Amino acid sequence: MSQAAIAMVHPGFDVFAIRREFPILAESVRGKPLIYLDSAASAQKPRAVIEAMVQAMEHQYANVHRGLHWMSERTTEAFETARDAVARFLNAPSREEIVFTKNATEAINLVAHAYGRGVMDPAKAVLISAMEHHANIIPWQMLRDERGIELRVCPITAEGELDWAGFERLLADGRVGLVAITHMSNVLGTVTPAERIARAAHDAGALVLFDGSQAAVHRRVDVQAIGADFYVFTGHKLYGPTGIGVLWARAELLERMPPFLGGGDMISSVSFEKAEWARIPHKFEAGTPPILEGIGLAAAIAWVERVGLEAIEEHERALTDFALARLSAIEGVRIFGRAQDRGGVVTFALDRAHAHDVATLLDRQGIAVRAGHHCAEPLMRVLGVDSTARASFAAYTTRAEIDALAEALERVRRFFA
Amino acid sequence: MSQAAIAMVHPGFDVFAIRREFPILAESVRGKPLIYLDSAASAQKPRAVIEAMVQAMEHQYANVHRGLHWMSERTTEAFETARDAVARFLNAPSREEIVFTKNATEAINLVAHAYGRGVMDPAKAVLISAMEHHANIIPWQMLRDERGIELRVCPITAEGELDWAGFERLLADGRVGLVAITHMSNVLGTVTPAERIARAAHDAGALVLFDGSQAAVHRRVDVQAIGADFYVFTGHKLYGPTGIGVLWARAELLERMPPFLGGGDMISSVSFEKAEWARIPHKFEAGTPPILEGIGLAAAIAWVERVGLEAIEEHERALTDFALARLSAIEGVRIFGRAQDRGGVVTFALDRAHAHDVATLLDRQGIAVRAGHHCAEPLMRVLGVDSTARASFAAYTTRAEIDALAEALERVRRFFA
Amino acid sequence: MTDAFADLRDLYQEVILDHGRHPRNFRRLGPPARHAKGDNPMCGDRVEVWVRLEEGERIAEAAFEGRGCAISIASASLMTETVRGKSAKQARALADAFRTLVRTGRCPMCGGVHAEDLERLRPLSGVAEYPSRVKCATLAWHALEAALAGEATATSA
Amino acid sequence: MTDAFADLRDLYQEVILDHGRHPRNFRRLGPPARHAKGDNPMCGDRVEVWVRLEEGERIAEAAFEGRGCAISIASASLMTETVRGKSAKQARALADAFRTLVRTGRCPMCGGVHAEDLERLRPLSGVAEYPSRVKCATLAWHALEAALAGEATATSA
Ligand SMILES: Cc1ncc(COP(=O)(O)O)c(C=O)c1O
Ligand SMILES: Cc1ncc(COP(=O)(O)O)c(C=O)c1O
Repeated sequence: MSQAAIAMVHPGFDVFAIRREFPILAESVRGKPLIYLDSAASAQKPRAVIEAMVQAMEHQYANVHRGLHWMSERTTEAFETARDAVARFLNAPSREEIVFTKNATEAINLVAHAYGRGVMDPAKAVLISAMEHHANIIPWQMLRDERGIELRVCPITAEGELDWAGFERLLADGRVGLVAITHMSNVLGTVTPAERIARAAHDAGALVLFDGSQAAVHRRVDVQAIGADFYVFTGHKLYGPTGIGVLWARAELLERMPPFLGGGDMISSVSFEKAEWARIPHKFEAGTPPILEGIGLAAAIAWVERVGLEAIEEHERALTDFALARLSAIEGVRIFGRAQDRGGVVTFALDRAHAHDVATLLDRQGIAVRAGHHCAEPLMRVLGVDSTARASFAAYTTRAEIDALAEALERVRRFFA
Repeated sequence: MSQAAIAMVHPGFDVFAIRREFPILAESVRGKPLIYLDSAASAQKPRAVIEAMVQAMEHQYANVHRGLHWMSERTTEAFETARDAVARFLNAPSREEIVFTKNATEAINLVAHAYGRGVMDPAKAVLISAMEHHANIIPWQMLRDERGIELRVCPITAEGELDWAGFERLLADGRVGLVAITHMSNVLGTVTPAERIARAAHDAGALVLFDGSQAAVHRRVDVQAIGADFYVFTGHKLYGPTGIGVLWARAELLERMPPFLGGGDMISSVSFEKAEWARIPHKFEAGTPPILEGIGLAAAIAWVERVGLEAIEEHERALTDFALARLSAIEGVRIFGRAQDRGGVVTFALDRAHAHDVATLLDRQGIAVRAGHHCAEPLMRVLGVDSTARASFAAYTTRAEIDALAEALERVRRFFA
Repeated sequence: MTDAFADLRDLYQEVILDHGRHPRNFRRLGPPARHAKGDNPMCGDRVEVWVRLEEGERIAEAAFEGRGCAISIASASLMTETVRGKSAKQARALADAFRTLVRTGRCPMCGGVHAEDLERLRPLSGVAEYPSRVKCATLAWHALEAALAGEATATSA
Repeated sequence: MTDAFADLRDLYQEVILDHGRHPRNFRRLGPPARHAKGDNPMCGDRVEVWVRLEEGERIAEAAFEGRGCAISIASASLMTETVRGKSAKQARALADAFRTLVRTGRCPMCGGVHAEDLERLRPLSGVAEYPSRVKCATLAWHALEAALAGEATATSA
């Protein structure tokens, strides 16, 4: 779809206007205008996010909760408003179900500890997929090694989709207690059929956790419509600051789970003998929370809502289609991930050139892509490669940038020919 | 000591110049100029910190580690420079010993998990003191309840100092494996004799962790001179952003400890069967680290070093002496904590007025103090109170502000008389 | 006291100071009075509330004991006065209206059936400016509702 | 190739491309050659290095096998050429100088005894701009040092 066509569908969506909201996009790298195609690793920040954080630090800041003074009351309000914003963003039934963590990784570890060690039957298995990010592998391996639970891995198809027959087979014995699966692969771009996964998991007596670190950035998520039990994402990929992640879980689960980290703010009363836990979500938020980061994340969500997640999704879909077509046309380019339903990341390899050399030579042309295993080493083995390059797109990415990528890649190919 | 006398000792120290570096100090609250006496809960941020974070978000930002492109290389450099800054700040023998966490609370939990559950002999006890913050109580209670280790509590004297005879008695049987103790009480202001504690602990065969959340803000810390094994502090109290804390530990301990959180960045290689941990400190830093927060913390440390920790310490000591004198002179004011060696917090109660009412009525006069149990509920029981008010000082606090506090408190007293 | 305290008194009106200092109905009631505890561990406020019901579930007497800040003591004291003679249902409606009052500072029901009672409670509406103190004002009411419901404890929201 | 690639070639000089494409001494050596593996799990680069020593601990022959990016393969290939004929001690000194070169881009020892060898290695100095790629260039050297020390594996720093 052309930019004009997108503009017709989402009349408000103007990628050039959006770009002007991101100061960093005016930067040059190696004498060339920055072409930032690494948003799946971390997105750039719009002025609205930067300003919200500056505004807090310059005009309204104190520690939150229990501060009886004006600055603390106002800061608490701003921070707790972020919780409302996230609850709306995920269509969570209640704001009490939103737990702030430091990143998506901590959110998954929290579940592995408080649910996996605290509540789950150790005779049950955890089922992940072959395309998980390390953040959704290692915590379960650690649980396995510590508690002896079984870890199952669902295979993927040649297109990079979940192998549905395999998935059902792995659920069939009713011994899976938790399905922990990505909602969108950070390597293949594959968007998994969340609703269908949740239904199958529940039918097999398992709960389901979605790693939405990528998905939540690229499309509207509705945890109730999906039927999820746990959903996690991370602020810095959603145009927000680092230092904040989100765990959403059904209240009933959070109530049953013991706390994870202990400290201030997560107790209701303490003696040296005994502590009583605070109500959810505070039970899971020990210590001073990411106050400035919450304020930044709320601004990021407001920004995304203003632009429109649907518009962003459509823009990225058009870019992805275009990128797939452009890159496939280059001799020796191999693309990984051809799922029907996919988001804005395109992972590729170039014959006769190592991904690291590709990334470095693109960098010399001002283009930022990622190369390596993308924190999905087991998937690399499944794909039979050591390392791949990845271009990923955001609301501010343009067709011209993808053209530039294709041209630069063509040069790299010829350089190595 | 008068402001002039301080100026003589530290000719560079000018509290009014310092105040101009903190935009928020120009704010008004309830029509009165803000008098912020809640820095022990969280300090305000100087322009240098705000600007460093803005600079990153506007000009130089990407995810760190493994990014082969310019923005990622430069951001990694900036973030890793923060590690150097912290290592220098604590006089740590090596930068690899600096682990970034989300706050001090996570840092202590990390030790309770990775050392307490992973390495420590469960037949050993953990020794804390009666004046710990919940952050240094709950993680050990959770360890006790999970692993059955014994938790011992060292009493304090009427002055609010560590009861040294009691401390030695509790160490005497050689069964303490870890002493975990505050380096400065956030309620009593007491600075504990860290070197002496470390020596006694080591002599008794125990390791020692210091909770430096308050101490590191008020005086120069040298982990080697102290002889510490673990030291933790938190960014937001050190004029830095929220969302970042620090664990320092001797390399040899970090090497022996299993990881705590699992995910990206903390492994060196992963298959579905097995993961190999990355080298320290990365083994303990799972997921996207607090990048912007690290950059902010580095700026905060640079700022503190520029002003001079010794100058800050002396300024705060003079303020504290002044505040103790001023507040003690008010009828019905009771002060908690009369340690010889103390930092800039003054906790008090007013006869016939509840601390919450005091705080609210001070707030109406533009003065921010904290009231409650200050996340040290067990200490409140030891002191025999439900709730106290606390004024705490920072580099930007003035004598005039303490005068204003005393006058406002006098009004509150008369109001309730 | 003089005008010199105007800035303090706009929140702590005379009636609050008075009830805070000299709480009414500050005593225990024996059986068969119903009884519940309210606990606000965050700030150490603690109240116990007793209600004695008579024919038709009407509150014949309410009393309390406890410790806490002026706001929580005054609120408990005023409560014991206002709920007297009310049915359990009316008391719960009043509790709802009161919570709205102290959370929002507004009193949509002040024109309704409980107009007079709410006017008596209105001096507490200033706490709406201090979200973290709202709990102090509502603690006794939570305990009252728990007692009416036959529960033993309430923890302030 | 033409000047059209000047911007790429300032980092990937002809010699790197050439050695990357056609690595020298790309083979195994049988016993008694010493042998070590080098692994850079971060990017999947992997080399194995063999050294055959003769009288006086002099390196008679060095060889490698492995896979990785052009930088790591070229670096390994150039290494096997430059260390030939050196004593173990000289090879270690060269390794140190080389690490300085690729970490800093500067070559303080280029005027010293190994001037000629370092000149041959200098095309790799451009990686100093890319701290995360420095490992690629140093991997084979770490393996070499491990082999000389009689260790089986080295992991690139
Ligand atoms: C002595 C002490 N320890 C630990 C903490 C916890 O710090 P944080 O909330 O940043 O984790 C604090 C501050 O709240 C403190 O004063
Ligand atoms: C799919 C997926 N899951 C989890 C993560 C981890 O996010 P974070 O590093 O912010 O914890 C990422 C990003 O790195 C990701 O892409």
